[in-house]
Amino acid sequence: MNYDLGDLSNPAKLTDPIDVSGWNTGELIEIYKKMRLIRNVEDEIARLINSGEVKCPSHLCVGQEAIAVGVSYHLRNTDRVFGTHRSHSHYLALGGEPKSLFAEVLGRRDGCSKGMGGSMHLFGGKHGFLGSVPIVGGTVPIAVGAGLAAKKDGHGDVGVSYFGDGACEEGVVHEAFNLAAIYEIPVLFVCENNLFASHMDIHLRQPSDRMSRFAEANRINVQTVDGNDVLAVAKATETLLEKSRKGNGPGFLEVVTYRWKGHVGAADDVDVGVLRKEKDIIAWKKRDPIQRLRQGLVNQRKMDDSEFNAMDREISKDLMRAINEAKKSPYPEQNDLLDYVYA
Amino acid sequence: MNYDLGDLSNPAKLTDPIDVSGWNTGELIEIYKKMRLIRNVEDEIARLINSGEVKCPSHLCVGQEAIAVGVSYHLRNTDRVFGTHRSHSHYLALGGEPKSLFAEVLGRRDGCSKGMGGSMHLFGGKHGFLGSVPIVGGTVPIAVGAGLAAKKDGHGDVGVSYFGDGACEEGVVHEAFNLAAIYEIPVLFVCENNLFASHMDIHLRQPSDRMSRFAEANRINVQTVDGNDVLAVAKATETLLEKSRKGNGPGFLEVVTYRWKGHVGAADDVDVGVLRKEKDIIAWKKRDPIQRLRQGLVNQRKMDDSEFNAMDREISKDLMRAINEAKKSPYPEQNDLLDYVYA
Amino acid sequence: MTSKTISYSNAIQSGFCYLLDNFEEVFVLGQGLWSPWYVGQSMRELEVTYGRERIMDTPVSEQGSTGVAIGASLCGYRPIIVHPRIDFMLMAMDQIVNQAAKWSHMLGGQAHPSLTIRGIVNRGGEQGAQHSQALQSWFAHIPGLRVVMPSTVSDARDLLIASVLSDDPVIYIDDRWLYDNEEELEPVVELSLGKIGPKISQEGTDLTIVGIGHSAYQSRVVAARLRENGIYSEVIDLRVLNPMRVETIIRSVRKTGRLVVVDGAWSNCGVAGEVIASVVEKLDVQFLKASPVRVTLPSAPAPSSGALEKNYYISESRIASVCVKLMGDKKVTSKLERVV
Amino acid sequence: MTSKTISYSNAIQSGFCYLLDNFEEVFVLGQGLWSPWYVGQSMRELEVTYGRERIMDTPVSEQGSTGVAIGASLCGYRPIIVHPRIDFMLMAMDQIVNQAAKWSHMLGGQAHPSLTIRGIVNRGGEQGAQHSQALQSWFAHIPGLRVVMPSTVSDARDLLIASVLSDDPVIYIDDRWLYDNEEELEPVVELSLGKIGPKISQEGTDLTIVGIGHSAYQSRVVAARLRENGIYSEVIDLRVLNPMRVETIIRSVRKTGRLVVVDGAWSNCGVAGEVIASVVEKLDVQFLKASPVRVTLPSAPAPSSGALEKNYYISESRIASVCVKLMGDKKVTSKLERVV
Ligand SMILES: Cc1ncc(C[n+]2csc(CCOP(=O)(O)OP(=O)(O)O)c2C)c(N)n1
Ligand SMILES: Cc1ncc(C[n+]2csc(CCOP(=O)(O)OP(=O)(O)O)c2C)c(N)n1
Ligand SMILES: [Mg+2]
Ligand SMILES: [Mg+2]
Repeated sequence: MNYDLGDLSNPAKLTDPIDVSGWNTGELIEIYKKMRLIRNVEDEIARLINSGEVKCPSHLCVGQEAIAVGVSYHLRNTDRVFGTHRSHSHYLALGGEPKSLFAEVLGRRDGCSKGMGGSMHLFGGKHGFLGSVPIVGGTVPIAVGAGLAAKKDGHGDVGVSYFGDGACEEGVVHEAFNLAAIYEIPVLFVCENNLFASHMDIHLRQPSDRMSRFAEANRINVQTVDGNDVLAVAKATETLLEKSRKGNGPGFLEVVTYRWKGHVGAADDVDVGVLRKEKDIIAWKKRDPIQRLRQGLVNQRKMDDSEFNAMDREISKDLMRAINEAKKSPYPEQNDLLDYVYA
Repeated sequence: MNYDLGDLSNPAKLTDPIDVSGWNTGELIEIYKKMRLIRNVEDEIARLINSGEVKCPSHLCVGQEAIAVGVSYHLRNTDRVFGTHRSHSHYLALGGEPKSLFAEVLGRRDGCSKGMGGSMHLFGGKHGFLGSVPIVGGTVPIAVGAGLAAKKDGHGDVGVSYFGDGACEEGVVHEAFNLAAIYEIPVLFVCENNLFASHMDIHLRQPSDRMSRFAEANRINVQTVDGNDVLAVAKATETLLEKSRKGNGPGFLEVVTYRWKGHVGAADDVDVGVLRKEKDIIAWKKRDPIQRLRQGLVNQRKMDDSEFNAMDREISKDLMRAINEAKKSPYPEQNDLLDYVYA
Repeated sequence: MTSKTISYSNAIQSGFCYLLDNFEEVFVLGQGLWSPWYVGQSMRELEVTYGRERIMDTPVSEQGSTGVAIGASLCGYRPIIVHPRIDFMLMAMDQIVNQAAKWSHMLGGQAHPSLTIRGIVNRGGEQGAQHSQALQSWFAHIPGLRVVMPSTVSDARDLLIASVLSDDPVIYIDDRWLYDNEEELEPVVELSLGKIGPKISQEGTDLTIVGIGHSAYQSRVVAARLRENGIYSEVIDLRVLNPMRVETIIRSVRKTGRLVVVDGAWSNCGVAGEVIASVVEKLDVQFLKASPVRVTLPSAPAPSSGALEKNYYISESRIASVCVKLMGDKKVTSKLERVV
Repeated sequence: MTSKTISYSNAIQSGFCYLLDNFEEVFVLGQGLWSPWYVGQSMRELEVTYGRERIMDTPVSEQGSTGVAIGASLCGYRPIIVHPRIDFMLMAMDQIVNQAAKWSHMLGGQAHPSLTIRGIVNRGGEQGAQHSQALQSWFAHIPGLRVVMPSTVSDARDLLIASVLSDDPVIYIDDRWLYDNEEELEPVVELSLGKIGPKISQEGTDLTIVGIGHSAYQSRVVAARLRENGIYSEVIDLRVLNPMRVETIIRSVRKTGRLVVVDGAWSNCGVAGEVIASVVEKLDVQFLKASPVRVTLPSAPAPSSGALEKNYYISESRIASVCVKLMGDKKVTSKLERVV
């Protein structure tokens, strides 16, 4: 059992405010707002789960918002992004509409997948989000194929594959690494290492907690960073994408984080997870990616708390509107069932 | 494209006679005889293919004999060994009877698999050879499971999994590495890296020619040696097995070699393989594992050429007898088809 | 639960306990075994009672862990590998179909993968297309696999025990929609799987309804309703899908002349069609009073939205109306009654 | 080969050339493409003509490479992934069944995996259990996949083209036992796969023989022999297994009253049973002069030894004798002829 991640997986470390020097305040505020939006959407969905309105299995990403936001900062809508069972953040960070997400998890026809998918199957084609599915590891080779298409197109676009530490236990993911390497495919592997796969701690599943070792074995460029530091994520993404966009093959970004909620649903699920302890959740909340960026901005006097609070309220208000609209969306029609089977 | 194996994959290197110092002559002669036996069996099967008597697809291991012989030197019949599509050597090195192998490739009822398997599906339970199959990578997790059984039994036995460089491209093999590591299973992974998977050179398939990098990623003990030096193979095996037999988990032996024959059948298949050149075959024949051991013994004056020649003739004679007996074996009976489906 | 009854999921649990108590060579592996989640209430705290060496939670590696179970089974063990959803077994098909199903045959009867593969049908609740499949027909297609689907509480326990004690690879499929059903349970009698076949759950004379797993349960419910309306159906619980035995069904249809097969899975190349084909192949067509009918899923992946889900899955009223319609086809009935 | 005829394998090759010549978005990947081995004479030197960027040989990674093809297909390409044996596709089932088949549906018709998966049936020659399978029934079971099996030389080419031009995931299955068959070929006409169904290869009145891929070819051979003996069979080449259309077959059986289905695959939950079930479900039973019969493989994995192989696979004489027996059942015939 190797704790190869060191401080990155130690919640007592890396809790300081983010160093925002060198960044433009406007950009930072946009980044903050994206993370805040994602957090609030997840909180609303949690409420809708608790009220029984959302019935589909929903895997919330509370605590992990910095990753999708940091990565998406350097993406464009001609890139081809693929998600997982836990993809609300991936979808929203690219610009996916909250209303369409709410409608989708509510099983409505105006949902981003027309109500055919629910939380685990999201589509946002016009933002470059080409699909998420809950089969662990399932989208990883697909993202490589999308990267291959981008390479054939020759416009410098990339495939992006989000997946978790658990997915690294699926053989197909290793096949995908090798294929990306040997064909020099422009694809960014983003491994959201939250140290758990459902109830199982990483140390019960793998001999090391560091996922990048698999990329290294495949001679893929690696960056391993604090997944709760949105600027570090953005920077590492930029470094890796620079090479990929020039056609120099894949990059691998390992972002270490922790989910605040249970594996699925709205509860905390303390002790459902083997080794998931309340004290860890509390500790990890001190490494809150949103609060750390906000504090960084406040410390630098770029914004003060009241301005932030006003911004947060604005976001909340927009979301309430989105939810209300989503609830007015009709359910899918019966013929949808057969109409979507074939093109 | 990385040539990480260095001299190990360069046929101009490592052609010297084997250094036999420190070894008992009797043992060395047994080792020699095993390799010679395997070579001769393969040559006979090649003849039977050419004459049309053997019809099943047969993957010959000519040139790779040192690996199975070196590995088996430290195995016992309570270990649990699993092979591949290219397993004649694995079977014979453990003590499998040539007659049963001949009968099997001839499709006869006295075959080691009762004529139900042919060359690609061999069984030699009493020698610890629990099965070989041609699905690439298929036996690797199975060997891990056999190792798990050995661990549960608690007698210090191990599972052994032979597989090729091509198998490292199958995801399930990576799953097996992780499972062996996390459960600390006594299993020896023997990667026969002959630099080709059917027609494809390793450099067209993977970003590095060194397979041990995958074991290292899984924190498995590694030995990488010249697969045409039977004593080096035996020694590396011993080192790895020592740890496994004590319950310290898996070991990974990468043995670099080259096959003299084509992927399947009796021909050389020069240029069928992408990058398979006649000059490489000629060069690799200078690294003949049998000749190198023999020369080592001759140089040390442990045996002279005429003694070796006499020994070789004896082996040939025995094999002719085995073939003749095998040819007298009946074919399977029609009811065998249904009788073996269920226990 | 009254003092004497036990639920389907608890019956599975008691099957596990029986096996683990009485057979040292039994161990279990799969995802979710150290957590109450995946496997409902059917394996509660087994790891506490039997230890983590015998109840092994695994990494997310369906193919690899299935292979591990096969390997151990070749060395004298009787592992049970649990796949909490059949959908995930698609990752493990090589090990199940190319390996487990074939080793005995292709090695001349000298190797016996005596593992049990428990695949759970877990659907509904807006889980969507990749988390709702019932692939029994696939496994039934493969010689070398035995395939069982218990529909009753006692079969849930007893077929599990018979599966694990079989020397062949067995696919044991249970359905979470059955977990809360209750029944009284007799003491365990170890059965030989090779001797188990379809079972007549209820005798009748008007029509034969064959069900499989959950749909066998539904068929029983429907039969009770039909009986109240004067239609006496014979319900047959298929139980073992491979090797499939149809003599009981043929005898029944010879008597009733009408056949409805219900399977909560897709139609094309499915078990329901298989039952119909097997019956009409072997039964003189003159015994048929009407064309056999199957009740299966629409030819579409499972939708997520509850608005579509509720019509996607087979309801008991749909089965009932099919049966009534079949009975009502008086023209055919009267004409063929002369023949019989 | 005369100047005008072309072989089945060359017809496949010409299909590839047509696609690669006319559609930039077509590319091919799979194992063995840079070698003449795996794929017989059906893809000779394509990489020389079209370059290694469009004809990509792959590592031994069936699941991964299938996923790569899916991904590219979602981005405007029409990849063809070649699996030189269907047996190897067991490694890729998640990508085929959970992904390719379901993305359109579960994302509300917004994503279309427009890839073609070519799986080759390659058996005989003592290749044994893991190198001989024909799993068409599995794919036919899965909504969202289109499944085609060409039996004629022209279909070998035209269905390949139609498959690749379809916006849906298509499983295209060819059989090496057909590769040397020859035929004259018309110029290419691009067909819409959704409009293609079973084809009457030969008209007849006495019985209906349905075949699939190689067994459709065998059925034609048998029909010719039967005709010489005064039995006029109608041969139907199923061609498209999913979505399966049976109207043509039903019409035929209504006429002939007798049905034989031949499929070189296992029986349980297989295509042959499906055809029978579909027919009897929809056809008034009074039209049947005899019980339908299927001709399939024994319920066993493929043996290796030639001594067993020769009885394992379906021979034309076995089909013929089944047909003759069916015709000879005069008792049933005469009785039911009154009904019709
Ligand atoms: C093939 C497959 N196996 C198992 C599961 C059940 N499952 C859903 S999510 C999950 C854990 C995934 O962990 P990870 O990849 O680390 O993602 P995280 O949930 O931590 O974001 C598992 C095992 C699944 N959905 N698919
Ligand atoms: C799953 C699977 N895919 C493809 C094949 C075809 N095949 C047979 S052997 C082989 C190459 C294997 O290469 P390697 O593992 O290096 O073994 P070697 O032949 O070099 O001994 C391939 C691709 C197969 N048998 N099984
Ligand atoms: Mg995780
Ligand atoms: Mg090799």
